[in-house]
Amino acid sequence: MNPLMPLFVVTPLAATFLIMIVGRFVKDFNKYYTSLTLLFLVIISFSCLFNIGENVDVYKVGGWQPINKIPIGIYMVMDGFSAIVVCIINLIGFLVAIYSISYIKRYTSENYFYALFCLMIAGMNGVVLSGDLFNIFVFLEISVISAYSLVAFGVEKNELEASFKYQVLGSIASFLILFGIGFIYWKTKTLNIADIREAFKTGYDKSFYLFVQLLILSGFGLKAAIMPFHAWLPDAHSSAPSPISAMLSGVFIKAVGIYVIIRLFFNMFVITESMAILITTLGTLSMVIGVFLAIGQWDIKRLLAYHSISQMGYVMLSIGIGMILISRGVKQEVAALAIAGGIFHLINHAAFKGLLFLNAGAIEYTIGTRNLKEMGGLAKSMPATSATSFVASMSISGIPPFNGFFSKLIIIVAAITAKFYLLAALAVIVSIITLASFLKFQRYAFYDKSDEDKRPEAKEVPYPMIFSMIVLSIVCLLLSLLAVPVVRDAVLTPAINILMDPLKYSSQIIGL
Amino acid sequence: MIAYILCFILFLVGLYGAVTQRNLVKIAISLSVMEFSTFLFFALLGYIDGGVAPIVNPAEPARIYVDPLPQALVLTAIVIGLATTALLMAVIIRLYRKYGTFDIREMKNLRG
Amino acid sequence: MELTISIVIGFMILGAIYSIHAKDLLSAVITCGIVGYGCVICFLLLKAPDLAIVQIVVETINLIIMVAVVLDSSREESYSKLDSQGYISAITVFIIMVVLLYFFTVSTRSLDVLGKSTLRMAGPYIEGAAAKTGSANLVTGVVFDFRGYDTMGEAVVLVTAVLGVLTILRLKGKK
Amino acid sequence: MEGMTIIVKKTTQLIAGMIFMYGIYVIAHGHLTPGGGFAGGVIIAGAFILITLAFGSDFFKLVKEEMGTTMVESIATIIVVLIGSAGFLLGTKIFFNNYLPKGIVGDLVSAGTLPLYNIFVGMEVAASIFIIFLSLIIFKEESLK
Repeated sequence: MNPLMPLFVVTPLAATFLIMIVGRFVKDFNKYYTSLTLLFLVIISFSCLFNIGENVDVYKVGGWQPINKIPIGIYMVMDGFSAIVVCIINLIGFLVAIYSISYIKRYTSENYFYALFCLMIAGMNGVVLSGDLFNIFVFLEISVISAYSLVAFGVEKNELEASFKYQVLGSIASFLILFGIGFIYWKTKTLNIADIREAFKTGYDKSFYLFVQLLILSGFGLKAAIMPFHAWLPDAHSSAPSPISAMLSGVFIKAVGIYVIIRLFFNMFVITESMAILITTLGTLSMVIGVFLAIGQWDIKRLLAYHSISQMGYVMLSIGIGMILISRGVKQEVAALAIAGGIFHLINHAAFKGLLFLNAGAIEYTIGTRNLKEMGGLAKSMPATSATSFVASMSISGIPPFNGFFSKLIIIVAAITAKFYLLAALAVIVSIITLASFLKFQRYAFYDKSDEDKRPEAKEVPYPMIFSMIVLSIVCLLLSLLAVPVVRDAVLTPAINILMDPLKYSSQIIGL
Repeated sequence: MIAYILCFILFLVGLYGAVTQRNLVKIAISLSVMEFSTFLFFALLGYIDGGVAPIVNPAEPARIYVDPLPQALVLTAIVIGLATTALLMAVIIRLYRKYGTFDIREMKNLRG
Repeated sequence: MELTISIVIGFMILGAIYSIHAKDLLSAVITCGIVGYGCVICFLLLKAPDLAIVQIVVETINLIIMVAVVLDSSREESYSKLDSQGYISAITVFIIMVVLLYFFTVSTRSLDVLGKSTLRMAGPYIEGAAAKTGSANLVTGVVFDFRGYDTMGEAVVLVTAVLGVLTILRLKGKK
Repeated sequence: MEGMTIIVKKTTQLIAGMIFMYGIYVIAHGHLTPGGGFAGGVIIAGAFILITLAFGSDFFKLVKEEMGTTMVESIATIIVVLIGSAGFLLGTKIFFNNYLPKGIVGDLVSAGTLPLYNIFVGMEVAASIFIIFLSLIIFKEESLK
């Protein structure tokens, strides 16, 4: 039992209530305390990542031991995959908290902002570290409710409307998930993920299984904004304050959407081919349609939001290819490669999409508009923003020395070796269109000088914002190292092994 | 089995309302209908024929109790449902003050 | 037993349909109460008194909040006739519902019928649970002891919602 | 906000106290009879809401009440988290362990930490729901000005 595990949830919760109580009387307590808490979380999450290796760490909350090998309490579980996601959450969260110190000054009631931000972090950590279905639902609700309120933080027309749309679709998703949990309980009479796997092993009715998988996929797919369910994402992500957009796009849809889908479909359900093909199709659809919707946008944040849908499509596509190969029982090493590509791209996307939204926030902070047509020539007046956004744009479009290139390369190689030539070709084409779209962004925002004289003088943003952006761009460059075999074996391989071999996950949880 | 099917029909009625209605309050009502049907579904799961309510009398313990776990889950879910409804109503009253109407067709600043 | 519950649920469905199609918003909100209070009756029939108590008070508060929003606003719904696009979407949704319902009935054939459920995870919650947690009310024992972590999360959800309401109801967002 | 007629006020005077006592009873016996922190908390919030609706209250008093209730709520929730973490920090090193002596099943003081959870969750729920109600009313008053 790793005693650090509950701290991932309890520390941010304690921070919330301290901010609500002490922050009322002490000025500036909120921002520094939030940053400190998240720094602490970053340190312990990286120490967990380096120590975890191939182990599966189980924390039995309340100390309830299993009876007849059936778990009765709630288990918190940490393995290679969840350790990676926890690291992403807390690292991006820390940088965003630093960035918000200057950015949030223009809004009222900063206390509420920081309190909700800590709750969001606590909720996501709880979802990722949970080994119990209903517990996942509860923490999911904590994080999405704080996300609803943070989207509406500006309380103008657009924000409220986006928040309303997000709430309606999010609530429908929650009820679908809850119904799915009820179904699983009806069949298996248990809620522990590893134990459900054991119960499903003894045999199941095919139509029942398909129905439950559809319920769970559509529920979490709505939270992750996969293609037919994407309607809320561009509105919500573009209306939120920029640090929150970075958080939502960079981390949130992964932690509560993609992560849970991957975890449940690999470690709880037995993979079936029909479901694998469905996931691949949805991934391809999001990848292609997302980028075509993005290319016509002139609002930077909407453009970035549509690219999020497209990039998540890449992740779903490669995970789907891995699932197809596993369910057919052929070419297991290619399946491992595809899953590696998916997870690698998930990590990369957190870094560069977070950075891009922070850049967009910096531009909005300085010149007060998000319309690309009203910008131009910012490269001279905002050198740091311009340089970091160049790094991020090249990363997202997959240009060689940057991290995005390697993950896309792995995905395409995996698709070709698995003989899915069409999907590989589509991935390449989408990547080229992404490049075109980001060249447009770079040109209109930073280099084109057509109407520079019409707007007030732009100057560089305050230091905390520059600090966050520069650190994230360094992270973008460093993540390329994950393509080096030694580093990959240390970080990615444990995660892949856990997903490839579900027995490893369940035996270490139930056998203890 | 018919109770489960009716319960699912209630869920679908809520879903139908949430998708087709154009009034903010009506959408909120549809969401609460979905919520209640989910609670009912869980409560149905826990029922055992001849069982008594899960409260132990130390003097004379009963032989069969109904399953307390779904009841505990619903207890948690009810309060979560109250929280989401309250937040939704806050946004609705705010939108009403901005636009002067509950009709969603007149709020089209943002499109998917 | 099952028949009684089915009748109550049938009334709830009628209430829900009326509530969704009512012309006046206030009556729609009040009719929604049929569904909530019908739930209470079902909980009592299903031997869940804890749920019944919580549901009856929560439903009342829910109604108070909804009525507070609807009162002194334009209650008449400007419900113009459905245009052709509206009809098409409504029919599509209806067909999807029917397909889902058929799928539901097929896929649940292999599962336990009402009243014949077995226990796996919940077995230890009943056998000797009173001695383990010291609580005579088994539901309280489950809620606060076996699954106390969930309950903490749930208390935090309520706090989150309160913070959200306070955030959204600020008069001015930006300085 | 204006209050209601004298009949309502008199009736409320009679009833509110009883509702309040009943809420406390439900919370205190949460581990013995149906009910518990949530049910009792919502009942107590109902009593407060009834008083506010019947008697009315001027704007500044409402704002003051809201601030106080927020403090109560934060403190109650932090105590819930602390009770859960106390086992982790002090003795058993396990989060959410029931570390107090269990006593005899059926006694009012039994079941270890459960009555404490009931009490503080009850406080928290009552405060939360009252805040939601108050802030809705305050917003209505404010936006009509």
